[in-house]
Amino acid sequence: MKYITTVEGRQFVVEIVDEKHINVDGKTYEIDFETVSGQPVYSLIVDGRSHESYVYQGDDNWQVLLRGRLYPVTVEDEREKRLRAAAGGGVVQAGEFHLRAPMPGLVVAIPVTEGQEIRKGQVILILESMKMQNELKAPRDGTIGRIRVKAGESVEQKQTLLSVV
Amino acid sequence: MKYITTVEGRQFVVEIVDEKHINVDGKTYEIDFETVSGQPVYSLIVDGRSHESYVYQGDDNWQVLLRGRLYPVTVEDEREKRLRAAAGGGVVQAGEFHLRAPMPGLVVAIPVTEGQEIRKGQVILILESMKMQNELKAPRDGTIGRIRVKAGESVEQKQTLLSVV
Amino acid sequence: MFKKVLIANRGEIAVRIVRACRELGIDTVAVYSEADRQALHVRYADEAYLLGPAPSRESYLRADKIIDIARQCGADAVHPGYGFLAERDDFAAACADAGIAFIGPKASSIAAMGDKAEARATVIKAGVPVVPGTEDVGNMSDEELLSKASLIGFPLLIKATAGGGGKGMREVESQEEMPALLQSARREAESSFGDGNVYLEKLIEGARHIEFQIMADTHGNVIHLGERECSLQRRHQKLLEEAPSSALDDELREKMGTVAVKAAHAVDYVNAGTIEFLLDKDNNFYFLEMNTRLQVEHPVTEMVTGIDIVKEQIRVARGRTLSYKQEDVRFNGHAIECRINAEDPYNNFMPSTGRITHSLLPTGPGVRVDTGVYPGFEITPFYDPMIAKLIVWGETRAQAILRMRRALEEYRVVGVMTNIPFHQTLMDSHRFMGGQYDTRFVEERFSMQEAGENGEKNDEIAAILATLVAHRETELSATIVNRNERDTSNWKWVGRWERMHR
Amino acid sequence: MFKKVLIANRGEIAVRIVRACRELGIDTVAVYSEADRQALHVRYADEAYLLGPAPSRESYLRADKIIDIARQCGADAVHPGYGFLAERDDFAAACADAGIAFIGPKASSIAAMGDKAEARATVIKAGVPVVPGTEDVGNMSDEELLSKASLIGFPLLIKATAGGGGKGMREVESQEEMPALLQSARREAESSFGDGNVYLEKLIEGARHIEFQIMADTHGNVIHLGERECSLQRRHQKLLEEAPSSALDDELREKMGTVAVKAAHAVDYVNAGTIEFLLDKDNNFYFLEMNTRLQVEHPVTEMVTGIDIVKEQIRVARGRTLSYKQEDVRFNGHAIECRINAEDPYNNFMPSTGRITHSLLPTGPGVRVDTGVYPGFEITPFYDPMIAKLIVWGETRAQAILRMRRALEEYRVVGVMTNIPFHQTLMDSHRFMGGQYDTRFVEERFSMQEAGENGEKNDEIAAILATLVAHRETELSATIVNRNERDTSNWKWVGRWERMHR
Repeated sequence: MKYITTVEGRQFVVEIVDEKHINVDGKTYEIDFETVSGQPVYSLIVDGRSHESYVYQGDDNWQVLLRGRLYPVTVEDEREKRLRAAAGGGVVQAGEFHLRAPMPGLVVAIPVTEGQEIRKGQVILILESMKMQNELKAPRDGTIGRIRVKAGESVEQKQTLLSVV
Repeated sequence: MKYITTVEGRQFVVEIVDEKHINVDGKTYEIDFETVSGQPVYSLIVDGRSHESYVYQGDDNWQVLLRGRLYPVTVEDEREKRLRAAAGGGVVQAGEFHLRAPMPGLVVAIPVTEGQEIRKGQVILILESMKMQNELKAPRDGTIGRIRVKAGESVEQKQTLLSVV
Repeated sequence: MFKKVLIANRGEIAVRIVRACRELGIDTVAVYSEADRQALHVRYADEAYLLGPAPSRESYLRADKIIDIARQCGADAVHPGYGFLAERDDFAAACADAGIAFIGPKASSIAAMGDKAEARATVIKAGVPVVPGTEDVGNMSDEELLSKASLIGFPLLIKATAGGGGKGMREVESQEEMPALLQSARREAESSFGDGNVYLEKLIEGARHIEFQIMADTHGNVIHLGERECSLQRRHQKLLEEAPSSALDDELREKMGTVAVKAAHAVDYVNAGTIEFLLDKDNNFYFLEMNTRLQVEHPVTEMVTGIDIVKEQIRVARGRTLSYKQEDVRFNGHAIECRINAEDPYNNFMPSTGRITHSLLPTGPGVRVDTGVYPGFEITPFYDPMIAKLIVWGETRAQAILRMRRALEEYRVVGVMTNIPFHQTLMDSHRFMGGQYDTRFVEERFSMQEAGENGEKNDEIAAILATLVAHRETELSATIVNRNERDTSNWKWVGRWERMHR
Repeated sequence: MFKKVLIANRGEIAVRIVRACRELGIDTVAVYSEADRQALHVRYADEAYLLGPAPSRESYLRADKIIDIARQCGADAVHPGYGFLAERDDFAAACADAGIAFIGPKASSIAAMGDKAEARATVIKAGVPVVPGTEDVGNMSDEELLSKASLIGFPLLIKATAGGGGKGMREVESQEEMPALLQSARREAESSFGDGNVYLEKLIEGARHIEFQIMADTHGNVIHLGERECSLQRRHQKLLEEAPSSALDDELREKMGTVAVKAAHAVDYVNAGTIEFLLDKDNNFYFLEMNTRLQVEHPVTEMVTGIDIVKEQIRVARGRTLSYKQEDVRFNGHAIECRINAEDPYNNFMPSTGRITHSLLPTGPGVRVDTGVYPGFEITPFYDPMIAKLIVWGETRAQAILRMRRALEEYRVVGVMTNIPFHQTLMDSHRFMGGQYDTRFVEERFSMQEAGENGEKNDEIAAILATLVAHRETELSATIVNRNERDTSNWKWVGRWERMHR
């Protein structure tokens, strides 16, 4: 199986040869790869180098935590790659964005109103959780669409708070 | 549900009234009973006293490890109790006894021969495990029956080594 | 000695206090909210009583219920820990009225130091230098504050009169932005302390946050256990503390220590307390506030002095004289504490909640972990995000840093995001290694990304790991299409597979 | 300093050495058997290489393979830990020949002290008192030994010439039982060290086992780091160690320390080593043997001196002079170490194997845990049963005992039986608290049952717990009759239910 794997812009062609071997950009390595304690914690020995990492799924990629550094990684097999290329590729900047609660909490204030023009980075909602007031910012320029919550309301994790069009 | 529970000779009549109440020898207690981390570790709050215990099954009873002390406990519901009473009760001393390996290891020596008369406590097999030589002793007087292993042989946990008739 | 102590707190500090009591042969009583039935302090205590629903107001802040429980279970003392009721003079008074010893200062001292404005006035009388600001006692209107602001000069700080831990604190650069900031400061103060009063203080730039640990008994003896360096903060939340501070020499230490003791005397203080100072570039120091309670970061002092502060608190609360004179206090080596928070250092330190599915604690020589969580425990949004304190000791600061690096690398927590990577990056930053930082360092001169550049990168290994995991998941999901064909071994796989997606 | 160190060991000591290297900025190389792929030392090391199948002879005792690996990966030093190859002079020599530093004494010192009989001869020349016994150098026939026995007198001890850790050791009460015991001693010695030679030693009754920690550099400096009290043993296996010993006063300590240093000089010793003495009721002491390696119980010395013995080992192996002079060594407080073994204290301490499904480590002030296991790790029958060392420090012995009690009570291990309850019972025994015990205490004057009687009993709570668990299981097993009707939530139950029956 062949994968095209991208780490912070750098692309690698990774082929899983068999249980004990992989090929990266044409170079073959002997590997020993195991899960630890049935957790998303992985022990990888590549040609004698021992690495341990916590690997979990992000929204649209893989997050690899290795020696105190986080690597966002996208992994695609050749088919997916072709499909995306056909689709014109690239992350879509346009379209409606839904602001979801990153954790359960209490809506303290909503300093914007529906239809208001906003700038990327502008504070659009203040959510209190773990006794801290957390300012949620706009991911891009746009206009505030529907606001689904009001100040004083408790919200669940991932609940949609408002949308930016 | 009513149980007859015996701890080192002491008998208790324990009735599970509901999720939050039990009755022991006619006295009712408020309880809060939970397992911890999905393990056989239990947190029990009885009328405000907080207890935590590791409870696991022995061969013919329950082993309760509480504050550094092990309590062997037998729990029977009324039906079982009646049945055992009918059967004449008491632990059966006679019958064939099968000596099983308490852990995997290497048979170092078997200082007895088939048909040999043995005394309770007499060493009947020496098993090496974790670099220690462990002397397995006869649980009662008797005669050595079939010996199923020989010195130098590696054995699995619970494997039958020999029998005493 | 006391027979039974009730611990009016939760989390790592409740566990810390249970341990001190155990080691003194004292029975312990835990109180807990519905969210904390399985919390470690409940599991470890001899007795445990439910307070109420998860929100603090309905549980850990219910002073009345707590005192009732203490009475009913026959506790002869209450330890408040930090936060919650620790600095509520009315609670301390209520305990006294109920004939229950409060393991902390007198209600009057808490009141005197609790109102930050009054505290300033009090220590000024005692000849302790303070940061210029509004001397008036609380209750000022926005108008009054706005007018005073120009006299004090910008930049300045808005601080909650009832405040602590940076809550209700705002930094003001100019007159224009002040009204808005007053609003949010009052709002946060109100929600945190039920008191929206604020006051102003000049902002000392390039300052370090240095605090002194005080111990005092009921016989008039007051000593200090040296300083703690607490300049590494984010949004006025301490992230890392050290003892000793690389900014102090013995002479300055003695000078500041003497002033700290003087400040404590000013409110005839008893039990453990902390005097916070700002230290500017020219070694001028200003009294900031006194925390009339046990401090989160007390362990770094314990590591360098060998003194068990919590046990000593209990002894003096019982009326014993201090076990140590000032000259008995010796400092040995260097200690560092990293606060491990359930938050995402890669996403603006957003709090992270969820169940801890796996955890591996760093151990070995010179490493101490104070924590209230364990695998299987759920991190809820109701309480503060600190899940553990990682403390190390070394013969020198350099050795302590190397040891902390080693410990952070060993620490594994799965199920919630933690700020461990932040601390790892910090340990690698040259300014931290050089001990050259002030209270602004983290926010203004530190970035995970830039700092990261120093460390070695390992894109290829990351690529291999992600690919192998992605590949394995594809295979696993393939094995579970047909549910009916499953057998036990499959279930295990599924269980694992599901956990991986939690 | 070294760039890369290969650790020729496993378990907690391999982890301990990885930590020391990390804190010195040295890369680490782990070697492992097929049973240890997931072991902590493999997970923590920078590099890891497979040695072979689980049995030690095919893995951790493969000196040839280990040296090849060291050569190929470019390690410039090897740390042997304890056990396995630590006291094999041929291995030390082979390292030297391969141009790899051996972090330990010279091969000649290992040889001189390794052959117990020769060691006796050597130190006698140096004027060090020894236990009366067979002076001849090894290789004695059963006949010779039997004849010598009567001259030495009974009771006496048969000891393996290549021995250590009580393996191949037998106690003889009379001439009659001696032949049989010679057999088993030689058999165990053969299987443990590949050398069946034994010698005889008079048995000193009511003796304490006191050992001194030695540190020596390549420049002729030799110091001692004080004593460790190791009298609490079972079948000649140490179970608990303390520093300092309640049997020594400063005068005796200095006297024995001086003799220990003399014994080390006798074989011009380098690096860390331990001189074992027997101390009788009248404070006469006799040289027993020298362990030419790092000792399992080295942490208690580290806790009371603040010296990191493993780091110091690495420094002196590099040719540095000792960081401390004898007068720099100060003793502070009291430390106790409990060896936590996977064995059943209620069933003749039978080793226990299996997968650790859950574990909760004691933490907090003054507590240190050195371990190589974690939840999910499998305890196999191939290696020794020690899974962790629990070490505590206290300002006094009494405080250390109270802290150890607290820590043992917190410690949870599920999946294998451990001897934690044994240690808890020991902590409650009056003779232990009084410090009045000798090497026979555990075997002859201690019983879990009797000792238990002191502690409070709690039959009723035990009855309630067992009943609730039994009741729950009946209900659970009922819920899983019909496999086809299962849904996800059921699987979780089943998983739990199955674990409960492991």
